[in-house]
Amino acid sequence: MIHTPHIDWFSIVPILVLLGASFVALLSAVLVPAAWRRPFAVAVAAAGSTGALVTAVWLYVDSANGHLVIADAFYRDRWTALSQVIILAITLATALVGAEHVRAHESEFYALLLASAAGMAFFVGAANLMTMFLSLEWFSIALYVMCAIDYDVEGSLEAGLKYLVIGSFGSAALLFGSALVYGSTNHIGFAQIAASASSHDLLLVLGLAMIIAGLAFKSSSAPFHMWTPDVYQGAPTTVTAFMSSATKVAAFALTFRIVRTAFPQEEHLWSWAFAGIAVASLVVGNLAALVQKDVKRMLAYSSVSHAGFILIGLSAGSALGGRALMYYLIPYSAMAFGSFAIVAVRERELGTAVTLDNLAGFGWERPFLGVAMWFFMFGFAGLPLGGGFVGKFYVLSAAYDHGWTWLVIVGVIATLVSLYYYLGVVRAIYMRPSAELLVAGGSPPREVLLQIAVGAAFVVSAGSLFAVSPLVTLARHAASALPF
Amino acid sequence: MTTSSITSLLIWLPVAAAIAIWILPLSRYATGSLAVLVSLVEVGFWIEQAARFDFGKHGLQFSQDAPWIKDLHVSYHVGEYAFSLWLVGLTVIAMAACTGYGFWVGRDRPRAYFGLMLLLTGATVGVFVAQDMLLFYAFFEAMLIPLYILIGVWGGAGRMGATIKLLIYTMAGSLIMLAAIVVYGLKVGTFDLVDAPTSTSRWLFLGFMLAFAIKAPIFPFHGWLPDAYREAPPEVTAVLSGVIAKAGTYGMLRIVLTKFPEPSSYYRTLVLALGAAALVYGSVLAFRAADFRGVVAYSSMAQSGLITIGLFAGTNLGYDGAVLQMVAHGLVSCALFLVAGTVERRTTTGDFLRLGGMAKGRPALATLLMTLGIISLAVPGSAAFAGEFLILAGSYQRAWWWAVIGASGIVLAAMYMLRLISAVLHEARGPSVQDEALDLRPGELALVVPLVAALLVLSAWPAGISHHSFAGDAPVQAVQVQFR
Amino acid sequence: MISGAWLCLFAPLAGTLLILLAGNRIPRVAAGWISTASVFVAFAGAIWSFFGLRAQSDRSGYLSTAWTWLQSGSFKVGLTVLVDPLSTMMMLVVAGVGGLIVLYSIGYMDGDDEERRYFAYMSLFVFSMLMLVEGGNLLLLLVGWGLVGLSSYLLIGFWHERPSAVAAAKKAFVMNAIGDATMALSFFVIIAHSSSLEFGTSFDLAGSLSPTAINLVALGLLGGAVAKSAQIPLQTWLPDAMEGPTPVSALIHAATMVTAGVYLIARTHTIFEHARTVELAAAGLGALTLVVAGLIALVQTDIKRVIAYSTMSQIGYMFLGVGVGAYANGMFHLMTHAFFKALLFLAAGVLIHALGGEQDIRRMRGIGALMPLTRWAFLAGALALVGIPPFSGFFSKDSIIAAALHDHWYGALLAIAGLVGAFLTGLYTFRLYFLVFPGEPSAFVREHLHLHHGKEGPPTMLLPVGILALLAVFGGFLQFSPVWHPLTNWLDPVARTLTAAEPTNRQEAISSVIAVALGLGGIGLAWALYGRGERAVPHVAALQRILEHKFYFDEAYDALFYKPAAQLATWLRRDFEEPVVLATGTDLGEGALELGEGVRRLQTGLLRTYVLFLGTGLAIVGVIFLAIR
Amino acid sequence: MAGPGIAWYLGIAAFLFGTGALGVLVRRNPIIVLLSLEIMLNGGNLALIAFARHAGNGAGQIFALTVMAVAASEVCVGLGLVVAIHRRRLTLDVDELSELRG
Repeated sequence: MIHTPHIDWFSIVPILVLLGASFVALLSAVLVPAAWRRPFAVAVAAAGSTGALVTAVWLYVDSANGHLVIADAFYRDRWTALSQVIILAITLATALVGAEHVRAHESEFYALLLASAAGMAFFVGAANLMTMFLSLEWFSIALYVMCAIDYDVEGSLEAGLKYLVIGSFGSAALLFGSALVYGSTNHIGFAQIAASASSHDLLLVLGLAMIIAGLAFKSSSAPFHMWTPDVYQGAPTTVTAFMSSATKVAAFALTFRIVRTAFPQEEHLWSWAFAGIAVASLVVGNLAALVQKDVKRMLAYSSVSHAGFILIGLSAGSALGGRALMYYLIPYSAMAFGSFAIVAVRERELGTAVTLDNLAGFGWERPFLGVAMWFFMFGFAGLPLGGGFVGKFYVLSAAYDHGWTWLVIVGVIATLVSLYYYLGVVRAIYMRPSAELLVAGGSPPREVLLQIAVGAAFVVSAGSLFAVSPLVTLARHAASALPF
Repeated sequence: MTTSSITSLLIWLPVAAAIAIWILPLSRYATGSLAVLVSLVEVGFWIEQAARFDFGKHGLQFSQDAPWIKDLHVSYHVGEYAFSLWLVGLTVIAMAACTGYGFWVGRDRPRAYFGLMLLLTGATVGVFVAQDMLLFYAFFEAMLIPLYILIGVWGGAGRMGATIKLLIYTMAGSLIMLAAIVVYGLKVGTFDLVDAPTSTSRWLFLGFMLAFAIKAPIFPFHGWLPDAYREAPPEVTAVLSGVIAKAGTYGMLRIVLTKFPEPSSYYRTLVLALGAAALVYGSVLAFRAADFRGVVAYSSMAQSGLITIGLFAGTNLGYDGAVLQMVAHGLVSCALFLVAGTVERRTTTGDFLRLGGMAKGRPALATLLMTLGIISLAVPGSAAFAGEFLILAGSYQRAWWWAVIGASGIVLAAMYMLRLISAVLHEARGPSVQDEALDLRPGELALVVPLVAALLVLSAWPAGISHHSFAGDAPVQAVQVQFR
Repeated sequence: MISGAWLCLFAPLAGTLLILLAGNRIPRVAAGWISTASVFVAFAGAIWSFFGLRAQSDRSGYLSTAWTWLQSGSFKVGLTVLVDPLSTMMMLVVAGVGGLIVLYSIGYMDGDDEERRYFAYMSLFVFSMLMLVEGGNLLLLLVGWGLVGLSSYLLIGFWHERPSAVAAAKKAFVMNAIGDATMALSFFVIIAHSSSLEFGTSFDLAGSLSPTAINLVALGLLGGAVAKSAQIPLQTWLPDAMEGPTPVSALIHAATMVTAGVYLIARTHTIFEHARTVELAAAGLGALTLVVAGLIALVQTDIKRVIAYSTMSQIGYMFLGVGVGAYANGMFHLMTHAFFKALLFLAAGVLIHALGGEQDIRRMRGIGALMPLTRWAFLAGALALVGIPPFSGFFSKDSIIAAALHDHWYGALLAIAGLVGAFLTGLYTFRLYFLVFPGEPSAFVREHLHLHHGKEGPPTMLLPVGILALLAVFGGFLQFSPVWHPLTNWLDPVARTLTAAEPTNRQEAISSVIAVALGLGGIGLAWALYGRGERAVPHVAALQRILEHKFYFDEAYDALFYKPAAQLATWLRRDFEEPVVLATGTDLGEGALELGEGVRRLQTGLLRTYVLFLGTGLAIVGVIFLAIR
Repeated sequence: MAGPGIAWYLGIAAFLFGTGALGVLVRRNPIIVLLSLEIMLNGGNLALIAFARHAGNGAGQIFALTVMAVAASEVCVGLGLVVAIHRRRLTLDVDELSELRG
């Protein structure tokens, strides 16, 4: 007889909920009359992500001592749970923003959104190379389609295809790397790999290199970032908001897990690799962002540079690094999402791409969103106006703790450079005489849901400055699930 | 309310008021009067505090300590020493006057404006009372945020460039300081300024010193100064030179000299030389500056140099004089810039070629400007004179040539200040001076006269500060034991 | 006694504040009376403390501290007044003469539209001057020192629409600031050794200091004295200071402030005696100044400038006196000089007032006939100035020359200078007198003279002139060394004359005779040259140009200090501040932007480039791993 | 019976992967690009299966199966996009897709 593995259904409830919701949303395309479709889809998405969120929180509370479930394919621990919480919160926010900003194929959009969220939720818990690859493709494919969902907009299509081709290239690298690692260790489970790895094995080392490249691609770190600006700019802004925040969380959470769990003996390799990639990302991201006029593109490059910052913490590889990483992701994803959402608003007002020039006067026309944007930008720049400041402080501390003062200096200089373009945005929204506005949608729409989402992001990024200790405690518990 | 919570109140009351102003839909008038009221309440609280302050007692007073980032031993630790008390006093008084000025001239977009002014008040007070390095840094940076927008939105024609310069320059310094803080804090295991032991690292010394040298500014780190002082709205310039600049010299006293005794003595000659350079160079340029603000701007640079000399002389007289001079010059330059503002409002220019002859028929303006001018050129008997005398007497005990250079600075001060006075008040009427340009109005008098009165009181009793700045009035010893 | 001193000090300040706060609420003339009253109250206070002190058996001095003004650690300076013979004497002179001159101003300034400001300044000056002379420690002395400089600045520049007045005011202030600075420096030396600026401790310290240190201290003080008293080399501000209203010239630039240097040396003579070289240098400077100033006075055509130069020259005498150690004589001459010089200025003021502001002596000829009172007053002053017995100048000046005579060859040299000075004094003073007063009134005078209701001036002006004339005539009898010398005895406790400066009776007699003879000679020559008024200035081409350029001091300073400084400033601004300091940041920023452009160009938008980068990155990571595994 | 050693399989797998990569780099027709991507993935698959055989556990084979499924869905999406592009444009050339750059 075939004995099936015991399955801890509860550990994957969030994922199941999301998939269910996704299914319902998809069905609504055919079962719900067009008039009702959007509200319905939005409701389903919101409900689904909320439900998943709640269960994820529950899982966090309930998984104090992490362990493997489902034939050792999936980790049920707080690292997984916390990452899921962040991702699902972003999903919920995306659903709210989408309610106003997704004008066509709502059902499909939400189905894909939930599906990719589910993929990410699974990805962060993946326990072996196969589930990792599977879930990676799972959310990636969904994202490819989401990028291209406005297929009557040329940029959207181009973004979709670019993302797909390069993404698949990255996944192929990841796959081949996994194969090599498997060949070198005869195992695909992270834990066993660590157990039976010999860090002098050619295959293993090459495999590690390719895996790192594949993951670095997902987290859009230089020099694997090239797709980022184009895709972020081309994709519908709602999608960009989702990608820029959620994808990063997933990618970094998994990256840290795999290097800690599967390749602890190779730390001397990957910590250097991450440090190098970090420096590359900081340099490329910041310098390129300096000269951008298109705000979405600028933010894309800024996300590259932030990948660099997170990698600084990651390269430390210590428990402090883990905390730093997790803590950093919370305000960062909030600010990234929020800023893109605000860009979406402006885009809709103007009916054209948002540039530094046509942002002029925005801050005075839309006080709340203006203040929020101001806030996010200064937060990005690491001014003590939000968690971004403490996050930077944390990763730098981790780097120093690891004995890499030079990395601290690099990070500091990078921050200084980044200041210029972040301030540029603030200058644009407040200090430029507001130009002739050709508002597309007449008077600016109220967009209550979006404002709620932005408000939430605002609260998170601001709160994370004051409530550092609680958040860090969460992060510590999460990181304690990993072997150090 | 316990006495020790006054300190926190001084920080957070204006912040809260700022948020209230941003949220509540108040009228222009209500907003302004609320802001002014709050800043007056601040003064009241400070007086309360000064009354309760025990100048004989060693160690921190009115202190509050709460964990902020537990696992890195960062805490919200605020409190006051005698000299911080004086600087807080300077802050609240100057900010009250400047907020009042903003109200008087009726800045447009009042809610944004007054909110930011209050935010600035809170942040600046925070700098002077923070007893934790990271907290200090946070406030140190937080000052820039409102400044950036205040100058950028309400400033003059060249404000864009000025603001960017100001921020990049000062951030360059303070980010290096952040790196230093991270390294120092993690090395000694705490970020608490009171507990942290001294360090002998010259790199760390330089890291901190650079930040303060730029903020003060002393030669040759003043690249941001002329533009910022010229483009900012007068009341903001007043705050900049009167209060913000003092944060730099305060930092030297509180952190650099206290925590880095060996490096301080190693680099003493260098710093003294830079201070002297700032004094002479600033004075010489002030003598050639073509406009009102230019003169006062360079003269405040010269004063910062003088204060630096007093601090790094490392003698009792030097320290006492430096603290006295910080307050005296803070008040005088604040008042001078406000007067500059009133002059510019009447003549639309600060250019000496277009000014002149304003004394005729404007007794109040003439008397006030004359009084301020002669105080700031340190005519014997004035508070500024007392400060400079102590500083130079102290620096003489270090080495005679510092005193000689300083004395020459006094002569130069006489030259540029008299030039300023006569260029504005005396000789033939300038082309931009209309006959109908009024004398100072009651509102303006109500703002400037209190500052002048404070200066006169201080001139009558400089010992009030010079003798009450360090426990037992033994500064050298106090610095040695790190004020504990 | 002490309360008298406090009253004396603060009455004028009260007057200032009163006028300042009252503002337009009181009529102009009221301001004048408030000021006058305040100064006379001060005078009363001075008298009070004088008699108070006189009643004491021990007159070495009484201190009284109101509160600690400045303190840092053990260094402590109180707001202290000192009542001792020296300070009381100065208080009497300052407040007395000051009171008369302020009273005079009521008439003189009548109708000026900023009278209130003027009188506020006057009271402020008297306060500052009293602070200077009463200050119970060196720092307070410096405070008063600076404040008189300030009020002199304010009053010289009182007519601030006149560029020349403003320039003169600035010049005066800056030159005095130099003096203040050197004084401050010398104080730093004292503080460094005794961490105190009390007179007592400082003077005790003087003995124990190293020669270098004590000489530096003395030099610093001398610098202050020279600047304040317009002695060479810091004399150039005084003539320009005549831009101020005439009463100001009388009070500040003749009677009181400019003589503060003499007071300073007398006050700190202990220090100077330990640095005897410096003290004698002071005497030398005095001698030099008195001759040079006397020469320059010969060619001046502005009535006030002539008197101004004579002031410089007379202060030269005082420096000579206190320099050689005859403090009492120096102070005595200070007092008499205050009388007759104030008189001369006020009399000149009457003329100027009557002629509607005209100051050129070449146009005033023959005014004496129309203004007899003024003429006699001026003549009295002139004779006192030249030192013709029995006028006051005779008693004080000749005793100084005699005192100098005692001290070997150097003293002899000084004495000769003094005698030459006596001759010059006679010459220039009576050149002035003969040019202005005798003879037929000139056309200009007839045309411009407007008398005050048929009188030469309002009573407020004539009364002080009268009183001062009496003082100038009889003030000298206060002391006739060696016959009787109450002043010397009075000052004895605080400023005992050095034995080196106590002339024998023979010396006294000889010097007096010669001096008077020379003085008369000067007068005679003046009569010969100018008596008939053909010409106003001597025709000695070469010498004349030098004199008219005041020995090129101004030009020299301009070329040596001002021009280079201005040049440096411009150069720094153009070649350092702008290109280096201000530009660096911007340049770095632009550099970063260019780099950014470079990176941007890498982002071709071509899919295949991206893949290429991805591949390359992958390759690099792999290779490195293989390398360092 | 002794077949070729694991090295051979790995070599071929690497060769496939390289070929695919090269194809993505040099070819401009999106369809061929997708094809090359498939070749890369199959290189990975071959390696997996070879190692599975070598190691004697089934993990690699299962992995390969999932990869095939994933690859299939991926290429579907890809082709869908290509079609969409074709609808809007005539030329099928990835180098034409360079609106977004800089």
